[in-house]
Amino acid sequence: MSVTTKPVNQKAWFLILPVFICVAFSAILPLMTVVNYSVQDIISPERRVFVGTEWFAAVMRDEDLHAALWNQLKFSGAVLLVEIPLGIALALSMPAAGWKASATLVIVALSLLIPWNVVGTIWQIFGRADIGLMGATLQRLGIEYSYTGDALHAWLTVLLMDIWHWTPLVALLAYAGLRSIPDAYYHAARIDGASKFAVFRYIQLPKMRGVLMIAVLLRFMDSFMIYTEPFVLTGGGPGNATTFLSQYLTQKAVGQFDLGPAAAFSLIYFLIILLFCFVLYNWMQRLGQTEKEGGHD
Amino acid sequence: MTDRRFKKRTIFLIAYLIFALLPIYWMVNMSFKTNQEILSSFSLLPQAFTWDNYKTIFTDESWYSGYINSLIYVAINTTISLTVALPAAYAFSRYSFLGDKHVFFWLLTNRMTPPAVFLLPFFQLYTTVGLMDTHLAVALAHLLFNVPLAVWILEGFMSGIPREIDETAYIDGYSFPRFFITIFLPLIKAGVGVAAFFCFMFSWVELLLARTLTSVNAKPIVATMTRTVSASGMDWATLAAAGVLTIVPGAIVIWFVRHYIAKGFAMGRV
Amino acid sequence: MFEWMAWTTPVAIFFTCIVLMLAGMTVWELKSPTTMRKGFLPMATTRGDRLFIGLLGAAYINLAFVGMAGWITEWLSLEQEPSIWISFVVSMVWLVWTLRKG
Amino acid sequence: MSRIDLDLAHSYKPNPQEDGDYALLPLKMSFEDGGAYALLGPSGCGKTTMLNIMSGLLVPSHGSVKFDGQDMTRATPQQRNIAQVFQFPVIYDTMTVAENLAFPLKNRKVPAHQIQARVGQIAEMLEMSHQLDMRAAGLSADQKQKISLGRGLVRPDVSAVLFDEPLTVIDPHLKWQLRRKLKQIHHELKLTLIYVTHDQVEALTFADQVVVMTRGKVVQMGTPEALFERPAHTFVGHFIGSPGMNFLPANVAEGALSVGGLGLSADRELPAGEIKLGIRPEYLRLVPVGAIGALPATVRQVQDIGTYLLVTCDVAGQTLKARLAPDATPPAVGDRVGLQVLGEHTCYYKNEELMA
Repeated sequence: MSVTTKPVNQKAWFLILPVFICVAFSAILPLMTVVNYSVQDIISPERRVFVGTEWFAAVMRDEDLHAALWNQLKFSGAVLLVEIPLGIALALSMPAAGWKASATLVIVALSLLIPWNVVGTIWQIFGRADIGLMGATLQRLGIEYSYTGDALHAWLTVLLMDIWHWTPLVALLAYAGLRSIPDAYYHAARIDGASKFAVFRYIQLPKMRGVLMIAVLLRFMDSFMIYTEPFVLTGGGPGNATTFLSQYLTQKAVGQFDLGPAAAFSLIYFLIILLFCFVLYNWMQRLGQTEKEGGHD
Repeated sequence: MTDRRFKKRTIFLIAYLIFALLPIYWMVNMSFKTNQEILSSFSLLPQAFTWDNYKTIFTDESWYSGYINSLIYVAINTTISLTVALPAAYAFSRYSFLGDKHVFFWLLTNRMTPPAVFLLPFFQLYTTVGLMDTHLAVALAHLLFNVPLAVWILEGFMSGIPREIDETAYIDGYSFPRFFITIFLPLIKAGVGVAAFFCFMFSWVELLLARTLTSVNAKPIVATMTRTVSASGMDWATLAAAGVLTIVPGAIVIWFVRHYIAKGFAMGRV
Repeated sequence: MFEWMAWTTPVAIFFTCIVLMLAGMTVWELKSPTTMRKGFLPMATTRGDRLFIGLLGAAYINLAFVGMAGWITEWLSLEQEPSIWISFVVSMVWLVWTLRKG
Repeated sequence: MSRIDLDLAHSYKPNPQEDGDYALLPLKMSFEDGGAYALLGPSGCGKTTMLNIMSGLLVPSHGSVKFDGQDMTRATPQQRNIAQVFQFPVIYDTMTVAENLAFPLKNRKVPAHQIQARVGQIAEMLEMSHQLDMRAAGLSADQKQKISLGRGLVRPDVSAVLFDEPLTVIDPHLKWQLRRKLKQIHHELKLTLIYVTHDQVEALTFADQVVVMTRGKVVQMGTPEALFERPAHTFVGHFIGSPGMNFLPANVAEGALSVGGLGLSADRELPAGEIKLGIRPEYLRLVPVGAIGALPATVRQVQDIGTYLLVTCDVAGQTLKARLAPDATPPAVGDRVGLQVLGEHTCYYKNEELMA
């Protein structure tokens, strides 16, 4: 949201109300329910026992959860480390105008529109050593590749799949940022004798800062809730190699129907997200503000 | 010097495009093969080209109804999302009011919260209100992340429209609804298109909630696909064909909004 | 109608408190609008921001306490795990402190 | 510092067929070393295209650009060693004011102490010394434009400094100051300055030589006086001066000049045919009706502009404007007056071109 001076009008709440009701229905009521679940042992809908913070204690001390969280952080870190630079590079090499730009844009954006389980399916097919192009090719090159058997391979395959799936998002954001730079900047840089690197460092990167922030935020958050793709591809295995937070939670909630612990876990998960959201949102706001002050162009 | 630089970039771009298309190509390739061929031989092009897999999907109700179900709830969701998001985005872009920043942040957190967190209560909630296994249930559940998204995108576009336009319209005696529909909406047409595109996209690709809230009547294609393991092993060929078909609507939509995608990403700060 | 939500008294009290706090903040805001200020937190905040940070921090304090309770028990060789009320009090102190000085 | 010779044409279309396809029609001209030039013309006349061709941002589709006789048509801006300032401020957001000013020097590997001295000097000239350590992104638009100007002037050894309407975003008061500053800098540094503008006052006060352009064509290059006294093209007459030159269709038959059926005696030899008379409002004199060589006219409007009186008259269906001294006794609206249109300042045009 911009920080300009807008007229104060409390009636604007009436315009917000529909959204508020919709989202509250889907967010606040369920959240209250989760809190209720998290303090009870629900044996059946009729038999519930209040257990206090027992589930929280159990979840906080759950070794599997620690593993899943650690796995998650490693994965999210790797995702950012690869996808952000790759996305920028891709945006820089995309044509600026003409049919080539349109065609590139469509091909690049395609993977974003594929249902997430189909993404999993595609890679499941693509990576299999017996029938998949990538799997079979690696096999012929003499690499004993198997994403179902080898923990590291599985992890790397999930990462590769995520790169394939989501780098376009970063690229499109960066591309949009690049297109918003007026030609005069490039002209001035040429006149000033700036090298290609200097153009990138002093013009393109600063101008992309805003969209890149969003890219980092979105990629971090979305990778933090990744579920469907690894679920389809590896099912979290082998062992727990590709079990991330959402996976673990869903296993507990749907698979084992442990309502209490799952609810406690949900809340902890929610708190983590809330913290990240808050920090990043404020960071973005501040960035927006400095850009505003710099204003006018 | 510029020529060589240009070449390096082009090579990188082409390499990436190949990387982007190869997995999809492989699935398309498999969708035209028979299961037997898939398992017995390995080839870059189908040896015995067949439309059978697609025929299966278009004739077997359990398959094609999946597509219809998905399209229905995606359509409902997109419509509701835009309807409620438009006035809200207008309020955020034009006025300041008590708690505006906090509400905006709260909306944002809902875009970021993993659906898994709300899985349990959703199941209970929709069972209680009797919406389980209906298209509406999935559409409503998807509002959780699509409404904030739509508000966010639309607010970006609306902020780009000078406030003087509103004021002029009011001075000219337009009522708010009339102004909004006849003057304001046409101005942010592109924004509405982009918002619709993203609502469509995120509702179309989501699996977890869609799968949990449906069983038979409203079962989406994405859920149908996860259950292709039959007694006779994986039905790879049909699975591939179904996958190809799920890509088609997305590809069509991208083609239509291709000029706005980049802009939408930047403006809406998706 | 709300049977499915499986209400329990402590949770009901908890949410009532939150609602009351929000209502109170709204009234307070209407009576005397807040201004941005810079306290010990690394950014300028309004009253609402501080309430949010305070609550979030309180939740983290309680969680950390619950998570480490077993370890604390062992370390101090206590008879039983320390009461959650300890961390609750700590978190409330934190909340008040953030609101006043944040 | 060098002499720039242009002999070129440019079209943004791959296969230009007619004049309209060209952004710049074939032209041939030179900019002398150390001169102050202005390119003047309405928007879309090709001024910026010409500037970009000179700076090397654009390669002309036909012809060549020579610096001191050396072909530079395809040379980069860096090889040409040229500086250019753009219409809207271009600053490097992440740098301070000082770093912004130093950037062109740094890219050319100038020693640090020289950079510092030069940046200090330029900042002094632009009155920005106290802002050197501020982040450039936080400044106002006109401050930013001053930085852009500074970056254009910071290199002492450039072939020329090109300005593309650099004062558009600057408020009128500061505009005046900066223009004087530029003039002063021109005298001090003896740089070749080429200044693009659509504002005649800016062009005429800044430049020694003004190039007037319209629709991709250079119609006249000359001193401000020449442009005023002897416009080579009716466009120049019309575009320069306020109000612009008056034009009156006339006819020459058998050596005799007539306007609207009235015979006049010209002081020059004129070819036969349809011609146009051009008279500056400053030189149009009001005389009593029936005076020798005067055209009868009706006064339509009298305006007091402050520094002068503007009288609008109808002559044979044409509207002519005359400037009178502020203390002159103006005629009343509806009066019949005589207008002395011929004199030494009167220009004669055939097919819009000056002939006598």
